[in-house]
Amino acid sequence: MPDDHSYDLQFEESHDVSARLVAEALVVDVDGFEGPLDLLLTLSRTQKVDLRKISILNLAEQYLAFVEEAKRLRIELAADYLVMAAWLAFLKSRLLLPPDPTDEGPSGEELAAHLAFQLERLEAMRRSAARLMARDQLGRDFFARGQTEDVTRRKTVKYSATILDLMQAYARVKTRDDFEPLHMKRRAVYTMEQALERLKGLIGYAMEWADLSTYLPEAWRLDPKKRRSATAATFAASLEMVKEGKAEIRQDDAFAPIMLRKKLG
Amino acid sequence: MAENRENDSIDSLFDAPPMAEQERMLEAILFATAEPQTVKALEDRLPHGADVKEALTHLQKRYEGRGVSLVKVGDAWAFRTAPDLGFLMQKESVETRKLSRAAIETLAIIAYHQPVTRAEIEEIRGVSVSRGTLDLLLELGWIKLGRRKMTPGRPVTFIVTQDFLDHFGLESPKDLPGIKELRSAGLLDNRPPPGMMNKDEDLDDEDSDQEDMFD
Amino acid sequence: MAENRENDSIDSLFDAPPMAEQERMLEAILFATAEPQTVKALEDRLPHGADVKEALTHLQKRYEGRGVSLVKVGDAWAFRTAPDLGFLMQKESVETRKLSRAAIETLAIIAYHQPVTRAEIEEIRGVSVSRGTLDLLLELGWIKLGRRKMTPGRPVTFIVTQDFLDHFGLESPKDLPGIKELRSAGLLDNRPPPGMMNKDEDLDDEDSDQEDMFD
Repeated sequence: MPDDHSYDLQFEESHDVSARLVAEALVVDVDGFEGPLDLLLTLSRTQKVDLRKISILNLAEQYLAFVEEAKRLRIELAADYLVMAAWLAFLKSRLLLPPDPTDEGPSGEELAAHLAFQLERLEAMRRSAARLMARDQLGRDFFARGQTEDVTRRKTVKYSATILDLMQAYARVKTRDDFEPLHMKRRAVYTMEQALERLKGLIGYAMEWADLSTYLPEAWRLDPKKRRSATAATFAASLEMVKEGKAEIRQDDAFAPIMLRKKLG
Repeated sequence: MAENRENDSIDSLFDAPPMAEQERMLEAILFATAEPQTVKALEDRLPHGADVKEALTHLQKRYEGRGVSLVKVGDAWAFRTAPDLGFLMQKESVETRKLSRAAIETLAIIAYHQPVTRAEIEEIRGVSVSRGTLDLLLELGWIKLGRRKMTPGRPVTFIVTQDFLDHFGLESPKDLPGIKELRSAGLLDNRPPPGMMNKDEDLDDEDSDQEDMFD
Repeated sequence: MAENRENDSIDSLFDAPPMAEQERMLEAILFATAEPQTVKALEDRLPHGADVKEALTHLQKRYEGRGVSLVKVGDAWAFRTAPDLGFLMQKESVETRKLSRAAIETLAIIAYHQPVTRAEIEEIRGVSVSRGTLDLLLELGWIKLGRRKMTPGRPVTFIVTQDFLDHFGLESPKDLPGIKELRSAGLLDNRPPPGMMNKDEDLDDEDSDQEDMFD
């Protein structure tokens, strides 16, 4: 970690009476802080130096004194303040004791540098927030157009169809005649065999629940008589398919549409 | 003399801002206000001593021939889009849609069987043809009314138009391939499982919600 | 020669209108709306071949020092009244909700550090960020979700919006006050606590993301 923050490693026995006084004043108002980092930032101001030159050791001392003071005054501190106190006590010992070569963790200097960085960054963000809010603001210092004119939207729909679409459509219509004359001639009876045949062909595609009525052959949908026959046959056929384990059927309520789909899995 | 000068300087403390500044102020106010502003209202907003009428005249001149102009609306003033640019305030969009299955089938039947009545189309398709489908095709200019059939009720017939031929690149309706050709082209045998191609298309056949489809 | 002339006249049929006319058109469009319009949207509305960027530059120059000015907001443009005339617009000014200190700081952190995760905001402020604070900023339309971080758990990030830029009169996040100094001082670095170096592989993510945060 690049060490571009200097901090004081010398334990200053002469630590500020004024800092103590500040700490005591702070204790009374502990609720006014947004947490340990905020408190540390406030304490650091008592050092009256550039945050980059702050003595972290000194700051740790101040903080611990603050916590002591709070204890003495029997002020209940939130857990995170105590966690910070414990951590700063640890940091303090790291900074004061000669480094243990067998210790793998980060050095006291590294930890201190990071804390200094955090404080400087928080301070910078607070300053930036203030500068941001001090800017001219829309609706307060400058304004948008008051009488806007609505843009009217005109949508033109263009239909596309190719000669192939046309021919396929005609083929579809004609094929219906070719392949389904039997139904016409045998009048309004659609057999279960026919329905089963049809459903077997279709069910493979029926991944989603779909109304039973959508499985009726087109030619059998409109005429009520034909529709009734086809519905009955298709329903019977669908039960057959369910029995065979090829389809699933459900009806959410009495008289609700009967839904059918392929047996999944 | 000295006294005079003193008076001048005192006066100037209360002087209205220069005309150019008054113009700027009016410009900003008229831009930001939601309603046209009367001269009176503008005078109330501008510093004391401002000559609103004159400033408005200057401002109006400045916007002459621009994309917006300063206009008098009753006894109030407002910025408005220059009349010749009104077309910019319309957003046009073109959306291409595929004809519904019902529409393309109806169109195909008309093309192959013209002149054909609505009842005949229904007979061929095996389902009823909604008014909406025919209206759409009429609106597209692809079909038109032919002569009435000499059958009871003298029903109207439909035929395809020159536009239809142009759109599909046909010289005459006789150029449409016949059933045999369709079959040999494989178009008759590749019948998709009915109702499984596309759920929406399938629903079209009921024609009930035909209208909604084109909103 | 004759051929050339013919080509010329055909070309001119499709020519964009003269620059002055393009400028008028943009003026009309931008006057008609309160929302900043992207260059793309403006291009869509102007005749084919128009050079929107150039026309905008001309238009901006034309309004320099006027009561309204043409400002750039992200990749969009809008007319706004000159800030020095705000005092005339007391009637128009909208009472904005007073933001809490937590909300203001959170907003600033998102603006300066974007894209930034909730955990990173908390790390910077040293306290947890309440759901309500982020909700409020989202509701104001000043922040939105950015893409997820490529770190374990793929946490969502927050970035500021065009509305944010518009509100604070910023052309781009690069124009945030003091951002250059903060960056060169390393205060916008994502510096993990010592001993946690390996965990954060998104370190170099930070700066590269800054550029394209408004896509």
